[in-house]
Parts: sequence; structure tokens; C-alpha cells
Amino acid sequence: MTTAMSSQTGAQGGPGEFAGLTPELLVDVLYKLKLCRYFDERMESLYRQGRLPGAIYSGRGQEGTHVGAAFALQHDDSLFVTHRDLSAQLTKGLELKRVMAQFWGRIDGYTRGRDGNSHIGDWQGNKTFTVVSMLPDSYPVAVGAALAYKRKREPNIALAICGDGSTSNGRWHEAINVSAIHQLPVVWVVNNNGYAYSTPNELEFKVATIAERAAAYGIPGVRVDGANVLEVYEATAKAVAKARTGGGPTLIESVALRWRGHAGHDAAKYVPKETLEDYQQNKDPVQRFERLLLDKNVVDQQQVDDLQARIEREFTEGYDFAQASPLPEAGDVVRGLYAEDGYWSSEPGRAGGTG
Amino acid sequence: MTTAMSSQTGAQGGPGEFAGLTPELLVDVLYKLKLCRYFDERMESLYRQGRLPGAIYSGRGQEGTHVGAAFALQHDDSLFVTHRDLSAQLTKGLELKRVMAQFWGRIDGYTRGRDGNSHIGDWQGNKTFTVVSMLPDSYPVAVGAALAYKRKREPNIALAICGDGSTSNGRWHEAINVSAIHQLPVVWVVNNNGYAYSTPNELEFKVATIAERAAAYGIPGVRVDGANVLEVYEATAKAVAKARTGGGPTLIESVALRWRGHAGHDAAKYVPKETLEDYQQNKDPVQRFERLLLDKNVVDQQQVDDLQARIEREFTEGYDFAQASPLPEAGDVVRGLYAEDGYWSSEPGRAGGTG
Amino acid sequence: MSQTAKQVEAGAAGHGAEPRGKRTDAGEATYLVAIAEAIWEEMERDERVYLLGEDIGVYGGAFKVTEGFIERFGTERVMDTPICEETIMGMAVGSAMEGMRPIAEVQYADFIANGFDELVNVAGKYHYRSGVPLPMVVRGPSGGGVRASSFHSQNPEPWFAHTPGLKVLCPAFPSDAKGLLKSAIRDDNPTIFFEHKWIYRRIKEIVPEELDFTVPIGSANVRREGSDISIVTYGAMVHKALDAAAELEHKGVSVEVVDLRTITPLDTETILRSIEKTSRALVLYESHRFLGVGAEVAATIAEDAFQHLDAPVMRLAPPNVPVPFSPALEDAFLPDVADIEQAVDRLAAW
Amino acid sequence: MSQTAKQVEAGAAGHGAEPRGKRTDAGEATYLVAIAEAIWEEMERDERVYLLGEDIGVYGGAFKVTEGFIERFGTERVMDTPICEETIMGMAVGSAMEGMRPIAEVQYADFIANGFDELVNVAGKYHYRSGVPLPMVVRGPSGGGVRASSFHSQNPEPWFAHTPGLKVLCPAFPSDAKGLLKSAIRDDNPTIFFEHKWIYRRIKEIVPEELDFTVPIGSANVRREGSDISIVTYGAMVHKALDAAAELEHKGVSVEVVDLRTITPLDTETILRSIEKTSRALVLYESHRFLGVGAEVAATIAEDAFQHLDAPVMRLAPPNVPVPFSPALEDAFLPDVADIEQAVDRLAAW
Ligand SMILES: Cc1ncc(C[n+]2csc(CCOP(=O)(O)OP(=O)(O)O)c2C)c(N)n1
Ligand SMILES: Cc1ncc(C[n+]2csc(CCOP(=O)(O)OP(=O)(O)O)c2C)c(N)n1
Ligand SMILES: [Mg+2]
Ligand SMILES: [Mg+2]
Repeated sequence: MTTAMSSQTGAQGGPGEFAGLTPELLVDVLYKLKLCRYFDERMESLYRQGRLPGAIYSGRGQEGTHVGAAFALQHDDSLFVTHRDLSAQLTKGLELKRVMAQFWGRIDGYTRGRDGNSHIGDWQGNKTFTVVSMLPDSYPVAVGAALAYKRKREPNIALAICGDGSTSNGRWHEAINVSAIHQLPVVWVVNNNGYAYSTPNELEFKVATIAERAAAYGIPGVRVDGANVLEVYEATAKAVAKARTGGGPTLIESVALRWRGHAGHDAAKYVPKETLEDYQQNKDPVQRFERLLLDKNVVDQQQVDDLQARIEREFTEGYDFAQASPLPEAGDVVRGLYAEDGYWSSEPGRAGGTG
Repeated sequence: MTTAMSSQTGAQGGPGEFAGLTPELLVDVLYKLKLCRYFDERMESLYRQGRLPGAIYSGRGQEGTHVGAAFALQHDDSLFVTHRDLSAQLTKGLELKRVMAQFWGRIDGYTRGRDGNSHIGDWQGNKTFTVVSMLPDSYPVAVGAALAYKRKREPNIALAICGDGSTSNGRWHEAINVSAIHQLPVVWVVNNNGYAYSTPNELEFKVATIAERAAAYGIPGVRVDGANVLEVYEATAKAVAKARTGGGPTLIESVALRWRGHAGHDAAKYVPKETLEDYQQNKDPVQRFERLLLDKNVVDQQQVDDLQARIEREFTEGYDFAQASPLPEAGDVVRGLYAEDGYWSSEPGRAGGTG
Repeated sequence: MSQTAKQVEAGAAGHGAEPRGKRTDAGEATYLVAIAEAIWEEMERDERVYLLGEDIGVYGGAFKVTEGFIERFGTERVMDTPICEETIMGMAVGSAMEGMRPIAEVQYADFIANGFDELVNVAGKYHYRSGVPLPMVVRGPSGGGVRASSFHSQNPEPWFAHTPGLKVLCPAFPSDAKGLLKSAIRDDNPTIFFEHKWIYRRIKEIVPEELDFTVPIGSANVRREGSDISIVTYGAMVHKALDAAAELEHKGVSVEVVDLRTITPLDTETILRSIEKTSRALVLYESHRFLGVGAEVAATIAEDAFQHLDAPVMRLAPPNVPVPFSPALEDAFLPDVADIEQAVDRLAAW
Repeated sequence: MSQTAKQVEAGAAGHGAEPRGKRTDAGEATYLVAIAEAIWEEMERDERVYLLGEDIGVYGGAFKVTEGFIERFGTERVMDTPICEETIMGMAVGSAMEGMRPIAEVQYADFIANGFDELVNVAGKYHYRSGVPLPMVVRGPSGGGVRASSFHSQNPEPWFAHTPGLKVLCPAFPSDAKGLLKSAIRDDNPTIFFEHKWIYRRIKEIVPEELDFTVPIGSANVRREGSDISIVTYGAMVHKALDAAAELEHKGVSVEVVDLRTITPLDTETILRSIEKTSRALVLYESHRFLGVGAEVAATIAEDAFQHLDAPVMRLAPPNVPVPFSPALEDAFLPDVADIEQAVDRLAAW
């Protein structure tokens, strides 16, 4: 991904050092970063032990984009992401224990066991779209949500995240084009990790950056360092404010490597060892931010350790909750297809035992 | 379409006055222009009299783009167009009488009556793709043909034409993107007539020109005056030569008004009267070119009159041929779906009478 | 072929050959007018209802169904979109998630294939996976018989009837069209409303004017009572079936005609009741024979009404080839009254 | 659930959990290996054959079907494309028009919905309209049972079996997979080859090695002879049917199992011959019940074998809801051996 990375500085902080975030919020950002990282690592090891049904899609290394972008949203703003971006949904507010129940196909998962892993969402609670695999199908949906905000004169905005791979797909073009025509309140975030699954940027598009493609839609495009959570946050916050005040859409390209393969089975041999090491050693969004807060005395080591302890406790609680959560009632498999059968507005059946 | 037109000069000739075309070829260009115009006018009046089954899609006013672009192709180059661009197929070599047989659903039409009007093509004879309505479905197909030329080390190129409306569609983005990645021998022509059916450019995209979108794919984009057949020809010939010699794709935006509605029933009230009049009086590609050749003494009035007489004779011959051509055998409706049943490799059944 | 016949042929494929006009003095409405009324009334009634699609605003739609709407409801509620069906469907989903009630027009039902993925993978599955209702309607002109060939004549309903989570409606009469469309607009699920362009201006009837007149989704209708044979059909074929039934009556064959109206959820009860009565079933449909709607109907009869059957469950439908253009070919492609009479004769003789 | 069972579950949805490997010493090939052999041999044999799709080159495909191909055949014949299924299908068409023989992979069969329009409106109709043959194959992993939920478990074959101009293949065994894929690659029409991911690594057998071994398109296969009841099925359900048949034999019920192998063109002759023999039909399929493949099969039997039937034509298939993720739900969703035995018992008792 030489082209894609070449223009990266990796500089810290950026204008207004902490991007205007209070110490409390900075600590919250650190908490989210560490939580997402820990969750990602632990779930992968459970998967490797064969203790998870189905698949996992690690977003490790991209937490700077996920947390930075989602942190710029208000509660009533909506978030549309892919299977890669669970960390963004966790940042928006999804409960760890219900997320884990989903991974094990339990009734307390956000989809009541109808979908698994990061094919998740919580529209009713946190205004996040339930992930659809087809890429980038959530982009056109985000246009519709943004259209509704404009029509209803609501101050909300929609933010959608996809990967570089999605930018070669027709829906990406259509959605951004329509959002520009009507100057809709939406922010388009593309996580450029240099590869679509195994396919490098050079085989995805002929331009050096994704940000420059914004010009073809008559909207601004910016490129940020995905390893720098504050840079992502600041660019997103700006775009969000612009969209909220009628300024129309912005395209944000955030560059950071995905440390793991596309899914649990993918060893990502297509990523040069040096690139991976460089990212892990010098562009770890979690480490870099923790370092920054420590260096600038925003937090001390004790606080960091407490955060880590809290996260591990929450993970264990979530794990226990998920294991204790019953499986869905087999007979309910035919319910909830249409709105009128009331399945989703009533307490679901719970199969005895924990499967 | 103010934006779309504002930058038009309407200047004649262009670099190298006749774009390097010999007098013979210039006369041939004039013949094609006048033939397409006459055909378009006569078919519309037959439609209005209720003497045609189905629909018609007039390309009147856009002959400069159709003839100019198609004239830049070699016989073995392939052409992929829409229902709007019959004039480009006539320029590539389709026989008037077989085209007319198609309009009347006769067995001697290029599709043997299976399709109608400008949903036509002649791959075996003239390397033109049989038009598919869905826009712009022929763009991805042109990528495949261009890919084949590159793989087989053949000197051919593919040229595809669509309208401004297609540029908002995902396939347009995907096809151009892939052609750029692999630097395929293809030329992308967009006929910007200011409207997608009735929808103005302002509701199609937020940029001033379509040509500038080429940058998003890392390929050159040029904008030409579609009312100036030589300007279109010259730009296309350049792009064709570039593609043929491994230089990759070019996007050409040709600007000219469609004088008629989308189809026979559409009175095109959405086009301001002044715009239409301006085009008909000052930007008629056929008139302008005829004037040019007369002014520069490339042809005299007698030759022009002879051309016109020849065209009218050919039309009458074509009409008689079409009327005399039998309808397809009703029983053959189930044949020719798959290649192996031999329907297309054998003489087709002809129903008695002329329906 | 007569001059007028030719005129019709031209007009027919000529999309909105003439503006749709209004009801007749007798108060009759064409199928097209009835559809326009349904949309208009629901937009008056519910501020959340809005339209999006290609050329539906200033132009009033390719068939002029929404002519005059933009003047009344403005550009915010009558949105002319670019040519991007996938995104049109996605926008409908997203705005429905936010409580709006979009009605998306596909200019021809054929172009629903260009928005296929967002419909089947997003809209169809969304409520089952999330519990979020999607009150949205996708509507467009389907069907053949108007010399519009294979890209403007298709019957896409089988694709969507097979797909979980979508409701599929195919009315044959102006009143059913109006009542079912109103039900669809008020329904909280993604609903696909296939209009039949051959019917648009050909079929007229007195259509109820009460603002709350609706026809329930999921209920078939016995259009004509009969005792010897049941023709189970829908859409334009209903009219052919009724013509054939009238002919056959003279021959002393009593034909019952069941109009499905809704494809999914299918009203199997009404179908089975009719077979119980007649013991003979002809399943007539315009979607291609192989895995067309009639395949499901026939399979249902064969499974649940077997004991009542005195003859094979017969199917009559176009072959699985693209809809051809030439009048000679399209006439051979589509089942006509003579074909129906022959099929009934064979069935009766069984 | 046992630890190993869990391992399988994880591995199963884990796409290409392990490299596909080669034949066993005994010369057995898994379904996945057989498919890879078919492609490899045809590429060796015919220079015009090439591959395009997502991550099929350097990575070797999500399921590792094409692992090692790019090393052997190079980037020109093993083309990694961006994520643009519509354009992948269009490219296949365009290069086929120019005499190449593309094999396009959809990473999961589910993503064929993202290339739907170019397949049904361009590829399916093209030869009928133009006489230009399109020798192209679209292949991808379909089907459920691997805990991959509703975007990675679908059976899209009904959509395409209904669509004119496409041939649709759904093999259940390694030899049939290899022989049918070779036939598809040599066929001059657009052919869709649906592999079943549940079978990939689970089913092994000795597979012919002759380079010209093919299985004809359009021929079903009686996998197991029986006299009491015919189970007409295909894909993964064939294996369930065979297990059930073995069980039922102990109960003294003789079950014949017909494996369709090809969905279109459908081998109705073999189906009807079996029904003539057993007089009882259970149509078993994995595509959703409503308008799934079995609807056509059942309708065909009800129309053409009526006089031989001693019982209703019974269907067993998953409900029309998205394929659910939770093992508890997916197990309830998919027909299993017990369901089949029950259905056969009911049919036998009729
Ligand atoms: C339309 C579509 N085709 C294929 C896939 C299969 N697929 C899942 S992830 C992926 C690669 C996505 O690349 P990118 O957007 O860069 O995300 P990353 O994996 O790098 O996070 C592909 C091809 C899909 N999800 N959707
Ligand atoms: C995918 C798709 N959707 C809708 C249509 C219906 N349609 C036919 S022509 C047209 C407008 C095309 O506009 P443009 O490309 O500018 O061509 P023009 O009519 O101006 O020549 C539309 C929407 C179509 N052909 N394809
Ligand atoms: Mg990526
Ligand atoms: Mg236009």
C-alpha cells in the first residue's frame, strides 16, 4: 500500500492538541480504544479455540478510525457500518454483553440470534444500522436516513463507514452522488487499509488517494491518519458540524492497516511483514493515544491500569452473560418476518438450557 | 442545461480545419449525417401516423456525436451504445433496410424480430453490441471486450456511448474504474444533452461537467461540442489512437441537445423553448457541417442535392424491403435461446404474408 | 391489421401515450387513474408519505401516473432521482427506518433488477434481523402485450415472491389496484406493487371514492363463480380468463375464475376452496412458465387439494424465453383466449 | 456440543478454514478439490479459459478453490477484480463475445445478487436476441448449514432457474461437480454453477481423472433405487435424503433418491420415470419453500404424472425467512434426516 501510505506523517495531536476534548472525554476515548482492542483480541482467541460458532472479522489496528469517527456523533445521529467496524458500534454505545450474546447466537443478542458476530446493530437504542454484508449496501441507506433528517428539519446527521474495497462498487458512487446533489446531512468515512480483503489498492483504483475522488461529486474530501484517533475525531467533528448546519456531505479517507486478515481464517500473508511491523510498532492507534495521554499527564499509569482492569472485568461479565443467555426458541424461526406478527414487540421465547 | 452549455464555443473546424479527413471522407461524413437525420425524421412521422409497432427513440440533434465518434472506428473495433444512438450504429455500417425490417418486427431485421427499434446490433457483421435498455449495461460489457483485445494482443478497441443520465449509475463508475486500473483499450463517450429523460443535469450531479469526473479514475477527460462533428471526430480519433497503442481509456463528454423527447410520446416540454430554438438554429450538427463543406467548396449544392436524393431513395428502398419482409415463424418463438439449437446458424422460418 | 389497431399498438408501448386524464362523467376510473388516486389520497392523508423515482416530478412519470403531483406536493415529497435504482431502494429503506413512508417508482418493472440487491438483501431481511419496520412501497409497470420487447415487458414478481420479507401485489382491476395500493402504503413492510401496463388504460370501472376504501393484502377474489373448472390466475391474464370463461359458457362449460391479487402472502385458502368445488385446476400466469408464480400455485394444489382433484393440475404460461418484440412472436408467446379455451377443453375432457 | 463439533462449526463458516489440499492417497477428492481440478484441467486444455473474481489470485479464493492457480497461469488468466459484481458479469459477457471463455467467481453465491442485472438482462437474453453465443460460467459457494447467517448461506438458484437463457447447475458429489463444471466450461451458454459450501470438505469420493470426463448438463441421476417413495432433491439435501433412506430401509420403506444435478434445463423425464415407478413423491429442497426449485418439480409431477400418483406431491423445504445464524434457529430452519423420515412416513401412510 505504498501509494496509499506515502503521504502519511503520523504526526501527533494536530491543531488544538486535544481537538478540544476535555480530560474526561479523552479518558473516555482511551477507554473505548482499549476496550475495542481487548475485545477483538479475546474474541479471536476464543475463535481459534473453536469456542465460537461462525466467523469473526477483526478490526484490529483500525480502532483510531472507528472510535475517532463514532465519538464525533450525538446520540440521535445514525451510524451505518460494515462487519469490519464493530468498534465503531461499541463506541456509539452498544452493550458488550449483548454483543457477546450475539456472537454465541443467544436470545439476548441484538438480533435475537438471527444474525451473528459483527453483523449487528441497535437502531432502537443507539441508532446503529444492523450490518448487511453486501458492500457497501449501507451507503444508499444512509442517504435515505439523511434525506429524512433534512425533510423533517431534524438536526441529526448520518455517518457511514466502509473500506477502500467498497469504493470500486457502484453503490458507493451512486450514494455519494445523490447526497451531494441534495446537500444531505451525511458524512462518508472510508477506512483505507490498503487492501480489499487481499486485493491491494493498485488493483482497486488508479488514483493515489480516495479523498481526491470527492471532487467528482462536488464535495470536500480529506485524508487523515487512521492511527491518530484525535486527527480522525477532529476531521469527523468538522464534517459532522458542517453536515448538521446544512453544509452538505464530506468524504473522509482514514488510512490505517488492518492488522489481521479479513476473517478469522485469513492469515493476511498478502501484507508485507515490514508493513505490519511498522504499523504495530509505530502506528498503533491505541498505544499512541495511551502514550500521548501519559506523556501529557492527562492520565497516570494507575488510571490506565484501572481502565484495563475494568475492561477485563466487563469482558468476563459479558462472556458469562452470553453463556448464560438461552438460545432462541426453535419454533420462533418463522416469526418476525413481517412487522405485524408482534414477535419483535414482545418478549422472545427462550429455549431452556444454554445450548 | 445552462451549466452544461456555458463553456461551449461552437467554433467551426478546430485544429487542422478538417481534422485530417480527405474530401472523400468529408463527403461520407456529410452523407452519414444527412442519412441519420432523414431517417430519424421519417421514422418519427411514420410513428405519429401509427404505422410503427412499439416505440421510437429519436437521437435528432446528437448526430454530431454519433457520426463523429463512430467514424473514428475501424471495422474491427467494437461499438456499445444505447437505444438513443442508432445513428452511431448506422455510421458503423448497419444496413438501412435491415434496420427498418427490425422496426417492423420482420425476420430480416438484425434481431430476427426478437427486438425492436433501436434495440439493435450487428456483432457478426459490424461489431456493434445489440442494445440493452438498462443503463449503462453496455459499459461493463465494453470493458470485457477491451480486456479480450488486450489479452489476445489484438489492435482493436472498444468504444461505448451513453448519456449524461448513465453517469449517475453505479455501473458507469465500476466500468470506467476497472478500465483505468488495467489501462484497457476503450473509449468512453458520454452524450451530455442536459437531461436524463426529463431530469436536468442539476438533479443528476453536483459538478459542472462530466469530463472533470475522469480525474477520479486517473484517466484523461475532454469536453467537446457535440454540434461540431469534426471536433467530436478529432477528439475521438485521438482517444482511439491512444487506446490502440496501450495508452488506456479516455472519457469524452460531448455536449449537444436532444431535439426530441426521450421517446415518441414525450413532447419534451421540460426543455426551454429558447434552448431548443438556439440549438436548432445555431447548433444543428448536420446544417453546420453542410454549410462548412459548401463554404469551403469541398462540395457544391449539386452534390448535396444528389446526396439527399440518394438518401431518400435508400429510405424508400429500405421501407419497401421492410414491408415485404415476412414476419418470423410463430413456432420459432421458443428457438434460439441456447446456442446449441442451431436457430441462429440456420435460415430462419418465414411466416407467409407480410403481417 | 386495422389502422386503429396499429394506433393502439403504437400508443401502447408509447409509455404515457396521452396524459392519464381523470374519471369519466359516469365516475369510472381507469386502472391508471385509480392508482394515481390511491397515491394522491394517501399523500393528502399522511404527511410521511413521499415519492421518489425517475422523471416522476416535472414530467409526471413515464406513464403519467404522478402527473400533477409535484405541483400539489412540491419537490420535497415528489423527488426526481438520478438513474440509480440500487440507491433509490436504499434511500427508501433509510427513510423508512426514520419513520417516513416512501413510495419508490421504477420506471418500468424491468428496472427493478437494477435495484435487486438492496431490495432482497437489505429490505427483505431487515425486520427479521432487527425488528425495525420498513413501511415502503416499490411500484412500477410490468407485463407484456404492448410490443415493448424484453426490457419493458417482464413480470418480475416470481423473483420477489420467492424472496423472504417482501409482500408482492399484482392487481387486475382499478378498484383492486386502488384498494391494494392504499393497503400497501399503510402497511409497515416492504411491499412491491406491480402494475400491469396493458391494463393501464384498457380497463375502466366505477371505483370507490371513500378515503378509507382499502383491499386487504393477502386475499384472493373469486371473480367469476363456476362449477366445472377453476382458472387460478392474476394480472392481465384475469381478463383473458374472463373472456374465455364467457366463451366457454356457451359451450356449456362452467368456469370459475380466481384472481389472486396478492402473490405473497398467498391466499391458499381461497384457491383450495375453489378446487374443492370444481376438482379441476388450470393455473394461468404471465410470468415465464418455469418457476413462475403458477408453479407455486400448482404445487400447493397438488399437495393440499390432491384428494379433490379429478384431473392433473394444468399450467398455461409463456415459455422461458425473453419477451419478443415482433407482434407475430409476442402473440405466440402470450397465452390468449383461444389457448385458454383449448386448455380448459383438455382439462374438461380428462 | 462436542469440542470437535464446535471446531467444525467454526471451521465451516471460516471460509477456507484450511488450504484445500490435494487428493487422498486412496485417490479420493473432496468436492472442493474436484472443482479445482475441473478448472485447472480446462485451463490447461483451452487457452481461452480464464478466471476473474475477488481475491481469487494471490489469495487463492475465499475458500481456496483457486489456490496455486495464479502461480501456474499468471495474472492475465487469473484476474483479481475490485468489488464490482455487475461489472464482473458484464466483463464476462464482453470477453465471451470476443471468444474468450470466462469463469467468474462470486465470493459467496449470495453476492450474485450484486451482479443480478447484467446476468438476467444482458447475459440471459443476449443469444436469443443476437445469435451471439456467450460461453461463460459464473460459480460460487451457496447453501447453509455452516452458521454463516443470511448473507453467506443463500440458495439463489430459483431466481436464475426462472430467468430465461441461463443454465443452472447444483451438483451434490465431487464427481458430478467436476464433470458438470467441465461441461459448463465447454458449453456455449451462460451457465451458473452453484457449489455447496457445506459439501466442500465434507464429501469425498474417487473422482475420474480422464481429462475428458464430463457429466452432461440436463441429466438427473437416480442416486439410490427404491420402490415405495421417490425423494426428488439436489445439492446438500441429497446427502440428507440418502441418510434418511438408509434409516428408512430398516423400517422396511424402500426409498428412491433422485439427484437433479441440473436445475435448468430440468430433466423431467428422469423425475417422471421415478414417480411412475413409486407413485409417491417427496420433493426436498434447500431453497426457500415458496417458489423454490421444488415448486417447479412438484408442479411438473402434478401435471405430467398425475395418473400415477397414489398420494399428494409433498414438499419439504425451509420456510421463507432469511437463513438465521443461531445454531438453534438454523437447525430448525433446515430440513434434517428426522424431518425427512417423518415426511416419508406420512406419505407412505397416505
Ligand atoms: C458486494 C460484495 N461482494 C463481495 C463481498 C465479500 N467481501 C467481504 S469483505 C470484502 C473485502 C472488503 O474490502 P474493504 O472494503 O477494503 O474492507 P477490509 O476488508 O479491508 O476491511 C469482500 C470482497 C461483499 N461483502 N460484498
Ligand atoms: C437502469 C435503467 N433505469 C431506467 C431506465 C429508463 N430510462 C430510459 S432512457 C432514460 C433516461 C436516460 O437519460 P440519458 O442517459 O441522459 O439519455 P437521453 O435520454 O438524454 O438520451 C431512463 C431513465 C433505463 N433505461 N435503465
Ligand atoms: Mg480495505
Ligand atoms: Mg441525456
